Amino acid sequence: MGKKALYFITTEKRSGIEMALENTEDEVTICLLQNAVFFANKADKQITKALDQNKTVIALKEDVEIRGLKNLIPDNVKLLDYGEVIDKIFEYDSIINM
Amino acid sequence: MGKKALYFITTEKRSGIEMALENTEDEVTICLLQNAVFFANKADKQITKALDQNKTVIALKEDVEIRGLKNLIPDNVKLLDYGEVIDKIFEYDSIINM
Amino acid sequence: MAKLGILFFTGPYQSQACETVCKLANAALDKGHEVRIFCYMDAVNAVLQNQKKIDGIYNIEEGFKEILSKGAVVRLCNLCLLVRGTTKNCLTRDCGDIKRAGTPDLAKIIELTDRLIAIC
Amino acid sequence: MAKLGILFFTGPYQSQACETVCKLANAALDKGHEVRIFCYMDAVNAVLQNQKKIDGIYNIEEGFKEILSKGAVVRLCNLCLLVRGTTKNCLTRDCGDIKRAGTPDLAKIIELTDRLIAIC
Amino acid sequence: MSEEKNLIILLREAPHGSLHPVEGLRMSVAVSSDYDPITIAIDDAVYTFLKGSDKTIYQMHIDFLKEIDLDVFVDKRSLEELGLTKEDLIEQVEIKEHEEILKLISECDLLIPF
Amino acid sequence: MSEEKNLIILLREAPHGSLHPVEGLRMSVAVSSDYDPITIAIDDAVYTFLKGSDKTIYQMHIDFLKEIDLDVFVDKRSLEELGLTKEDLIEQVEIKEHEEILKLISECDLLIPF
Repeated sequence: MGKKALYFITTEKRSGIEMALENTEDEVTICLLQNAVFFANKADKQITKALDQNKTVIALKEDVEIRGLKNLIPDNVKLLDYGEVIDKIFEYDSIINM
Repeated sequence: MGKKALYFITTEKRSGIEMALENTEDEVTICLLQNAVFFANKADKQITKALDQNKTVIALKEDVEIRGLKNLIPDNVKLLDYGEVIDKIFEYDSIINM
Repeated sequence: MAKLGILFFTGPYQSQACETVCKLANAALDKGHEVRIFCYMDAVNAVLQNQKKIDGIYNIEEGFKEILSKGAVVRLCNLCLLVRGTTKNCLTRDCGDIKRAGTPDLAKIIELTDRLIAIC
Repeated sequence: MAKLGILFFTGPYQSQACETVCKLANAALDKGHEVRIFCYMDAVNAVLQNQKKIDGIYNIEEGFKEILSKGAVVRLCNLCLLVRGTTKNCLTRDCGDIKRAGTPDLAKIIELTDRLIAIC
Repeated sequence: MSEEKNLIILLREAPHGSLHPVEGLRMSVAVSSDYDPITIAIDDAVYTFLKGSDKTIYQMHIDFLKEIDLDVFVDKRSLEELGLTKEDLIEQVEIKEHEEILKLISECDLLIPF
Repeated sequence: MSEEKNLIILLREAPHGSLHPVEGLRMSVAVSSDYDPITIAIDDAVYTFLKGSDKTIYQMHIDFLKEIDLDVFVDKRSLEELGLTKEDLIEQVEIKEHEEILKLISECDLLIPF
C-alpha cells in the first residue's frame, strides 16, 4: 500500500519492534520512547535489521540521554526532542502504538 | 552444598525459571504462582528441562484452574492449594523469590 | 494547529508513563495543538492530590496541573477510580477541564482528535 | 506455628499480586502462623478505603480487612504513600495492626519471620 | 479521525495475571458505538480465549462483540508457540495466519495496545 | 531468620522506565542496618550502572552501599548480551562471571527481586 506508518513504541516488549520489522510494505518509521530506547543500542540485532531495511528509526533524545545511551546508539538513529516527536506524530497516516 | 532451595516464581519473567534450571547443585523445587503457572504448559521447553533434571515442580492449583490450564500441564507437576503452598514455604532452607 | 489524543494505563512513581504523558502533552500544547487525555486503569491515580514533592523526581500532580492550566482536556475512567477507592482524591475542575468519564469517552477522543498515541 | 513475611510491589486491579497476597496470608493465618506484610511501591494503594465491590472481582480492601482481623501485621512504606498522595486514605488501626513504616521495617520483618516471600 | 477509520485493539498479555486483556476487551466494547474495532490477541494474550478458563469478568465482553458481529482474531503463530490448537480455544474467536494479522495491522489507522 | 542470614537484592529491570532498580537499591540501603545484603544486577538492570546515565535519585544509594563496604555485582553474561564492557560502567560496581552470580544466589538464604 505504501502508506506512512508510525510504530510508536514505548515499552521493552519485543512484539512492538518485531511487528515494525515485519511490515515491509509501508513506509515505516519506528519511534522509540521510554525503555524502548534500549532497542536502539547498537548491539541489538533488531535495530541493525531495521536500519538495514532502510526504515527510519527515531528515539526520544531525553530518554536516550537520561539512560546514558548516547554513545551506544548508531549515528543514523535520529534523536528528537518532545516537540519534534509531536511534529512526527502528525506526519503519519497511521499510528501503531506498541 | 545440597541444601533445599525453593524458587518461588510469581511472574512470567524468564530469568526466574532460568536461574532455577541453572542451579544443579542444590535440591531445587520450583514453585509457580500467578502468570508463572504458564511455564508449566507442557509445550514449554523449560518445564520439560526442569522435570528432566528431576527438579520438583509445584504450581498453585487455583491459578492453574482459573487459567484453564489443567489439561496442558504434565502429570508430574504437583498442583497445591494455598495452604499446601504455605506448608512448602517452611520446608526449605532458602527462598529465591523471582 | 492539530489535535492530539493520549491514552495511558499506569500510575505514578512506578513507571515513567505519567511523566512522558505530561511532557508530550506540554510540548503539544506549547505548539498550539489541542490535547485530550484519557486515563485508564491505574492511570487514574496520576491525578490524585497531595503528591509530595521529592527532589529529583518529576511531580506528576504538578505536571497535570500545568497541562490542565494550558488547556488540556483530561478524562478519567470512572469505574477505574471507583474500584481503587480514589474517586474523592482527584484534582478538581478548579485546575481545568478534568472530569470522570466512561470508556465510551475514549471513542469520543478518537473522533475529536487527529492522532491518538498510547503510552505504555 | 511459624512466621511468614510477605513483600509485594503492585497496586490493586492492575495485576493479580494483591489478591495472591491476601489468599496466601489467609491460608497461613488459618494454619495458625504469624503473618507480617510489607507494602512497597504501588502496593501501598492496596489498603485504600472505599474500594467499590464489583461482581466477579476479588475486593482487595475486604481481603486486607479479613487478614487484619485475623491478626496479620501490615506495614506501609510511608514515602511511597506520600509521593502518591494516598496517605490519608488508608485502612486505619480500627481494622487491625496496620501502620505506616520506613523501609528499615522490612529488615525487622525479615528478622521476625522464618521465611519471606515476595509476590511480583 | 473520521468514523471510517480502522481501529485495532491489540491484546498482548496473559489473562488473570494482569487485567490488561480484560480492559482491552472492555475498550473494544466501548469504542464499538462509534467504530468497528478488530480485537486481536497475540503472544500470551492468546490464553485469554482458552476453553475452561475462568471468564467471569470478561465473557460478557466477548459475547457483546460477537453479537454485533465484530471480529476477534487470534494470531496462529502465537498459538502454535504455546503448543495450542483451534480446539483449545472457545468458538467465538477466529484463528488467523500470522501474515493476515500483519496485513490487518498494516492496514489499520490506529492500533491501541493492551 | 537470624542476623547471619545471607540476603540478596536482585535488580532485574532497566532504570528510568520503572522505579524498580531504584527501589531495590533503596531497600539494600534499608536492610543494611541489620544485614549485609549483596546487590546484584542482571538483564536490563545492568543499565542502572551505565556511566553517564542520570543517577540523581539513586547515586546516593550506591555511594552509601560502597561506603559501608557492601558488594554491588553485575552479571557479566547480561552485560555482554547488551554489548557492554567494564569500561561502560561506573567503578563502584564489580563485574562477576555468570557462574559466580549463580553460586552466590544458590548460597543465599533469601533473595528479594526488584
